[in-house]
Amino acid sequence: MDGQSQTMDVSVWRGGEDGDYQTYQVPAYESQTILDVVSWIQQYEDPTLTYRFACRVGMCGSCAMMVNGEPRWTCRTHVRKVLTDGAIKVGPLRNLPVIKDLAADMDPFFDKWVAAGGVHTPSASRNEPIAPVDPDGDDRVTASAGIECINCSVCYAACDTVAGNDDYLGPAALQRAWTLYNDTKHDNRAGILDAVSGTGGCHNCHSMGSCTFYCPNELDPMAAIAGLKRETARSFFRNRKG
Amino acid sequence: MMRPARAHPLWLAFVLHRVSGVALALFLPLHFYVLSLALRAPERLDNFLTFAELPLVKFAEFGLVFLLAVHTAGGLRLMAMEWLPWSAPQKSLAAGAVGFAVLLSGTFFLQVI
Amino acid sequence: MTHDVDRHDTDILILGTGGAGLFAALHAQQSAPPGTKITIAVKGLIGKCGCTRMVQGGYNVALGGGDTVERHFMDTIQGGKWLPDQDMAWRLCEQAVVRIRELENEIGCFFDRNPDGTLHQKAFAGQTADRTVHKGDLTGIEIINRLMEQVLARPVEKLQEHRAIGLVPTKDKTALAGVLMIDMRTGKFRFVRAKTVLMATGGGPTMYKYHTPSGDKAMDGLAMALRAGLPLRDMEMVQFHPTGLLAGDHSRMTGTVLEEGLRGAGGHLLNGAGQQFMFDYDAKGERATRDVVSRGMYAEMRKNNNPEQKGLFISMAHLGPDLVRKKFKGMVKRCEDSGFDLAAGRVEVVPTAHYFMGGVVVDTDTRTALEGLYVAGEDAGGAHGSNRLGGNGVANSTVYGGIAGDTMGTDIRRMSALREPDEGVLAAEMERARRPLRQTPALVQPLRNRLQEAMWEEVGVMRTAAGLKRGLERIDEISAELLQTGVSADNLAFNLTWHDWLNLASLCEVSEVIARAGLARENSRGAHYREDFPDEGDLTDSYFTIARMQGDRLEVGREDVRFTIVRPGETILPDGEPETLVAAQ
Amino acid sequence: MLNLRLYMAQRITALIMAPLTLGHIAVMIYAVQGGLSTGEILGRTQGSIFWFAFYGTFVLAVSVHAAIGLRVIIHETFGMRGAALTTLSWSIGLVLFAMGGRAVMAVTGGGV
Ligand SMILES: Cc1cc2nc3c(=O)[nH]c(=O)nc-3n(C[C@H](O)[C@H](O)[C@H](O)COP(=O)(O)OP(=O)(O)OC[C@H]3O[C@@H](n4cnc5c(N)ncnc54)[C@H](O)[C@@H]3O)c2cc1C
Ligand code: HEM
Ligand code: SF4
Ligand code: F3S
Ligand code: FES
Repeated sequence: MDGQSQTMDVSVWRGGEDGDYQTYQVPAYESQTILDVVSWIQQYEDPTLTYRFACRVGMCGSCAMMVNGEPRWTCRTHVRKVLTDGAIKVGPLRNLPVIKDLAADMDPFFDKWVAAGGVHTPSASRNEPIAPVDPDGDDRVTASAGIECINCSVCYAACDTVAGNDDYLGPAALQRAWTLYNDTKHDNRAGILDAVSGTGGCHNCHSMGSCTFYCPNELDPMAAIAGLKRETARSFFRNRKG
Repeated sequence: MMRPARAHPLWLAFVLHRVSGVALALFLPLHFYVLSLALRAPERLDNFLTFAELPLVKFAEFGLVFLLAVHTAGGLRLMAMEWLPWSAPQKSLAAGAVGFAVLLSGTFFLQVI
Repeated sequence: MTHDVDRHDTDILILGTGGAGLFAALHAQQSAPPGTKITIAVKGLIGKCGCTRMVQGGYNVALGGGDTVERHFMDTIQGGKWLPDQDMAWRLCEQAVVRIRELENEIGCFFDRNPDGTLHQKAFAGQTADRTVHKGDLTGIEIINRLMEQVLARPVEKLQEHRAIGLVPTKDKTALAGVLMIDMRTGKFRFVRAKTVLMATGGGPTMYKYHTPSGDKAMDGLAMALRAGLPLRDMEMVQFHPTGLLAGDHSRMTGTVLEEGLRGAGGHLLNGAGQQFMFDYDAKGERATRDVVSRGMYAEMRKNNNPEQKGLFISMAHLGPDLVRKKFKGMVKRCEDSGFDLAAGRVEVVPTAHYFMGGVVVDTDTRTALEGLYVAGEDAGGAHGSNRLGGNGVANSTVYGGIAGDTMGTDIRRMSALREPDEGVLAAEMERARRPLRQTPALVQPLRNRLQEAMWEEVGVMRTAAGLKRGLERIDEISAELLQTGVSADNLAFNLTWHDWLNLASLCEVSEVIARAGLARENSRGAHYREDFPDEGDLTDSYFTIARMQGDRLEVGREDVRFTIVRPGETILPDGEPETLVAAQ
Repeated sequence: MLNLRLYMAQRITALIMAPLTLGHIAVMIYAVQGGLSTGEILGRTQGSIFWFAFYGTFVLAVSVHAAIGLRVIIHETFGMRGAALTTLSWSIGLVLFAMGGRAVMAVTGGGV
């Protein structure tokens, strides 16, 4: 394909919550991601366009946007994968407030991350040796399953429960809680079950699985949340008994 | 704002579960009402039951049994996934649940006609 | 003229949320007196921007099994070709041991384990022991995510998407009063006074055509330090990573790293004709250190006269595509997402600017010449000399970030009041940032492309006096054009193009220093290679370069390296220690 | 809008209902297949403690289960929360229970 001469129609969200789509003609190239497309618009066509990125290789999780209505990490989404009839539609990430154009406010996402108990509580200090951990032990394997989350919020944008329920902590935060729950180094494992059992907790998840379906890192928050439900249910019965 | 296109199997299973749940919740009071007629006006119940012989109504009943079956099976799937310590391939289970519901309601349907 | 500026006060201000900034925030919280207000300001989102997050290979720390702090230290000194500040290098190696325990025990990081449960450690090129602790090849994400959570959960004031643009001293210029920033989301100026300020904005040499650091990196910190009159050392030392992805000029993926392990595992570098060439340059072939491979590649690229093809190729297929797919899952997927087949095909690569060894002159407690200003991480010079060992970068930022937090927490006890800024400097810094808003708007990106070309061609992997001078002229031209290039002032809220302009301004300032320092070093050490002075020079007479502004003029001088711990030709390892503990591959 | 207690209530009632609904469907299939008339059906159920317990349990469970289920849906779709939502959920549960209770009495009560 002789890239240069071809263009595509890219509609991009402009403005805040009550903005609108604006369409640009962007030249097509052989290796080109959605982030490249958006960058081209800002660098060569419309200098006022706002978006966010940092690492540009799928590590930082700050470039997620809605592409043709689906949440994606744009730096790792090749145009070829999403181009439909020579057009692409790019909007700000769903379920988060829009700051401007394609940049969403991620604060609610991180507030919930912390609220879900997603912070390690030490059981040892820097003055103690590093304890051995069996890499194949059940706890470690379960905990490791979700450790590579880059907090990109793609799952958060994909989840309809988040859309309907402001309090819901969301898949990424709950997955982090599940990781910590299985981390034997974590000192407050019971506290995690409390943190995920409130009005916005894991029990609101309907297992619709969009989180797992869209996670660009192939993680499985749905299974992690199921794990939390299981453990909270177990502790529910245990507490009943006495 | 935009709604994401997310018609993947588990999401459809969720929609089915929700729709069936709501439909059941709407239908059940009706069902209860009809049954309580048995006490106060049995002849009206009989009328109703004759009415229930109409093909359209039969089809509706098939739908209701389907809903109940699909909702029950889906619910059991969810609880199995939440509480049992294995995480089976969820998609097959979801499909299985629907399949089971179709089978069950199909049996029922064949019986009725 | 007083601009519209929001004024804000705090006690401890930290710029940047890489390994250095986040560790500083945690340690400051632990060591400062109760009630101390701590503020962290960052150009992007907390923990998401910066290079620490992009660390792949891992974290160097001597944890026994034959390895010792002494050995780590000797590797660092030898890797840095005897230029490192030895006290800084020593403290780095020694404190890394504490910091890794802190990361594992207090911060909650997951690091890969051996089957017996101990930490798994591997060796990067240039190391004499298996020393690098890692989490797969995503070590930085693990470290930063865990640190970020700790900071998010603490009562630290967070100024996200706040870009520092100027260090504002007191009227008598003896101390720092505060930092001028732009609140990027609104486009408004904000001046933050603080008793102590840590600059941890990370280096990040993105003035080169091919570069690995994240998009927020533009050498702002060093540009600010330069304007504030601080001395900068080793500014000619830019590390290139051999295998940057080449995906075309229009793609942000271009320059991003394909991991070192590919070469280590036996990957081949091929020229346009499909032949291996690295053995023409070094007996270790593809497995030689970064600087050597980068130079070999650069030389090979110069030989090539096919205008269609710019880079070289990395080929893994001979190892068996399935094996490659399994062993380098993340890399294969990343290449695939970008449209390349790493497992079975060839991927075009090029040396890419990776790390900046130079930086502000600091003492081992991160203090600078300016009272109230501390510098840690990649912004600080000294620990690595002419070359940074793979794995020493994140160790450096986390170790010295923590030290900076402790030092500020202590120093603040004897600082009773906030200092009054020199309003003239404050106004001048605002004027500087406002300048493009008064010019006729024009594209900024083409200028940046031109700077990147100039640096790559004239001030890059291989240098000559003539080239460096040409480079300086080109930088000058571009800087002058930048001053005439405008940005529309219609809406300054989250105006990326304005920030592109400011980025380019910082990059131009620092580029000039790199070129001048490159001219000042008339020998070849580590990352700095002069074709007209290919020898490393006498090690015992080693000097490092010092650059600083004297009025409006940039001056670059030389200073002798002080061998405070070990002299060239000697070692601090006990007699009879083997040269290397790494099994030959 | 689900905390642990509501969640447990919904799941436990679901577990209780599962065998009951399956049983009910089986009975219906049997009834239809056997061509039982309304009278015949009522003849077997009325006065039976077993059927009273069977359908009574179902009604109790379904009132709780459906009320909680609808509560979630109402919150997620209409954003209702707080006391209004709680009142509505309780009303739904109580209406279901009342209607269901009447039906159970009709079907399994002492007979006409
Ligand atoms: C791709 C890649 C891979 C690497 N791999 C390794 C490795 O395997 N091992 C290793 O040891 N090292 C590695 N390094 C080097 C290592 O990442 C860095 O040396 C180290 O992390 C720097 O830490 P830092 O805290 O100084 O800076 P950074 O982590 O870069 O953080 C700088 C922070 O300052 C902020 N900032 C910048 N400018 C401003 C401003 N004007 N105002 C406010 N905030 C600002 C940034 O947004 C960022 O938050 C790698 C680097 C890269 C780019
Ligand atoms: C008989 C066995 C039943 C089982 C095993 C069952 C199971 C479940 C489960 C597990 C849920 C939670 C779904 C979620 O959180 O997403 C649920 C939701 C629901 N159920 Fe049932 N249920 C049964 C019967 C019924 C009946 C008879 C009704 C109707 C009156 C009903 C109405 C609902 C409603 C309205 C919801 C909410 C759906 C939603 O949140 O999307 N259920 N059911
Ligand atoms: S779970 Fe996946 S989609 Fe969700 S934040 Fe983490 S990496 Fe992103
Ligand atoms: S998409 Fe949402 S509902 Fe649960 S399974 Fe995932 S969090
Ligand atoms: S820019 Fe970092 S994940 Fe896309």
